[in-house]
Amino acid sequence: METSDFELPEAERASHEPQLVVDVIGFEGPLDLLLMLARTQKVDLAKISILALADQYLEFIARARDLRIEVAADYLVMAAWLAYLKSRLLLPEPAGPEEPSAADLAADLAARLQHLEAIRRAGAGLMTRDKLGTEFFARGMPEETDPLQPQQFTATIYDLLSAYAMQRQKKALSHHTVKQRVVWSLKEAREALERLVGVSQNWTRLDTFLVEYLVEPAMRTTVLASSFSASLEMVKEGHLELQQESAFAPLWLKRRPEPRPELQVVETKQ
Amino acid sequence: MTALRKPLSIVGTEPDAQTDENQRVLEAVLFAATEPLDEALLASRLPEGADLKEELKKLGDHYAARGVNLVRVAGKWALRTASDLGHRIARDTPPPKKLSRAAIETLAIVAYHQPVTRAEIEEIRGVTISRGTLDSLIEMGWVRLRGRRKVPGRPVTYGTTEQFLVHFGLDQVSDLPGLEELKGAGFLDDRLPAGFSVPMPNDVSTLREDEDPLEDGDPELDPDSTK
Amino acid sequence: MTALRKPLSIVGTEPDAQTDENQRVLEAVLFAATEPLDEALLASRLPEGADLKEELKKLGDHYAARGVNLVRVAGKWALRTASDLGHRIARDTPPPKKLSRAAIETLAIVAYHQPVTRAEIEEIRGVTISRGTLDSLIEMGWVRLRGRRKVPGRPVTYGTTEQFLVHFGLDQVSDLPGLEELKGAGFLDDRLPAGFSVPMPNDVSTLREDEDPLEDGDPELDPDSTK
Repeated sequence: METSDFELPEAERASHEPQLVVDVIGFEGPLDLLLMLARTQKVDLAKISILALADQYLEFIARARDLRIEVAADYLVMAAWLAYLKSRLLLPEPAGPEEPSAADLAADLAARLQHLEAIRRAGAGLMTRDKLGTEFFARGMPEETDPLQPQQFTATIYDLLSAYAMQRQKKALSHHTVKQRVVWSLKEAREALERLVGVSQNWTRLDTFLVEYLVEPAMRTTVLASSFSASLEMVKEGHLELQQESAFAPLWLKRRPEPRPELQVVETKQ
Repeated sequence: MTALRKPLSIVGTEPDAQTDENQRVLEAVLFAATEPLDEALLASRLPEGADLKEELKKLGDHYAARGVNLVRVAGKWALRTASDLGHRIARDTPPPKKLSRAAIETLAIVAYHQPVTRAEIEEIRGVTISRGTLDSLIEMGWVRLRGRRKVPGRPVTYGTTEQFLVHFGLDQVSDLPGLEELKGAGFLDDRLPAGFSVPMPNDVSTLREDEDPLEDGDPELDPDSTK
Repeated sequence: MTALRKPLSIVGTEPDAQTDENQRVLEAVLFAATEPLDEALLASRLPEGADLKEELKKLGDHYAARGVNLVRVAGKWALRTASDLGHRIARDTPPPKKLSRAAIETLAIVAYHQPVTRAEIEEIRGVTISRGTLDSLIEMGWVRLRGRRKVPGRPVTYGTTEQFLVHFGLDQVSDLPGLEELKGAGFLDDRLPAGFSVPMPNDVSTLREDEDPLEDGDPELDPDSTK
């Protein structure tokens, strides 16, 4: 895929659907941006330098911020993650308990980029196939094989009622617009992280990075405080584990593992 | 796509190949056409100077003994299955198709809100409905045109048919569940604002006092009655 | 109707004529249908003992070089115009809308990774997908809801439809372009929970062992199943 694909005007790329994520930079998310940056390294994606990539990305985001372009939160979460990863790659500090190596994290990210690239190629390949109604055509004038019985349609009373209820309900509830949040909660940031770089079941301490990238400098103290209480909340709900080696030492966080799917299966069979 | 298609080596200038290409184009155009095609259109698909009559005759000859024939209808041309084979394909009634979501949603609104105009349906759905959606519901025999609303623009009012009741196993349209029943069955949830109501459906044929009868031949010629 | 149809003299018992008759019937049945037909149906149109495979091969050969071809899609058989003639056929219908990039990628992920959940699609793309993207693919008839994954939250699983295969002229999902590349790079089986690894996309209707059926009418009422 050519770089020019990434420079399609907004109107063209969004022709078919309302874009949910307002994305001022014009990329389809942080991975898309990373992929484009990776291409500028002009090497096989498998041999990409994640450290150089992190630098390029952070520079890009810093420039966008200097230009006072509003950067969607997903991009900032990725920036925080890359800043964290970069620090790990540069300073092999003694890892926290059970922490995956920085090289593993970098390799995971490279694999995700390759996957996205492969899917894009596959999608492009699909679209270049001969398609019904464009390159080839079906019988245009179906012959009525039994003139008394044209195409029959079915629908159940259930379809009818659920279609009706759904529409009325959608309309009735659509007036309740949710006010846009100014600051992401730590929890939201973590959910975005999971989507962006996969679920880490291991101890990490990237909250300082998240705070740095997600909020304006002036708000850092208050956000740090509230995200700290948010993490306490998550600990209480059993989603998170917290660890601190000594007073004022960095906080380590770990997502509580979800019940394994295999166990779930066993349960449902009983 | 290519399972049985052999690679073609088309030599554009060689006379025979040219003829074959013309046959191929004619055949493809006629196959894909939704209506019989006139000769002007067919000629426009062939290279300049091609002898359409001759090509049609050749195509006709090719198909004459086959299961599909080239036929002339109303001065135009079409490919049709050979009429002696009618009984061999007649069992081929297509399996019943599921209604599209747009159709089922429109039908549901007509059922509950009848007599209802297109503009009212669109207001409830929050999207414009293509003319085809209502048309196909009418064609299926589930929706009918009732009359015209006595308001500016005189939009057509729609309602359901007896066939609709038969298909959905309803004795009468007022058997459709109301607000409480819909809630009880889990179709609607409890977050609904106060004042939310579900109309009592009514499909009696007598026009309501805000409806006028349709004029003769009115129904179909009416693309913008609701605009 | 019969302008160019020559009278046929069918001699039912003579072997050659019998064969031709089978060809004629197959041709007529396939021709009359807009949808691909399965072999069971085709066989039911031929006399007992007829060799359907052989007849299809013969019909395919007959059509291979013509403007209409016999093709195999979604495991069924259909007549389609030759794809090199697409530009010559230009129907009146407006050209199909171009899919957005989000829609193409989502479709590709569903096709290659099916059965797949929304969260998995988002993970691969690295962005949340708007509900509209999947909805419109479903409305186009290319993507369907399969069931629910047996994991916490019981997210809906998505897969492709027969219509998807038909549209892209694929006989089966394992014919998807570039499949080998994805498989070779190990991208096709790493998102599945341990113990459920299936290295190929799979659109068979039977649910996998890590899938539950959808409840009745489940599909639409489910805005946040994957959260």
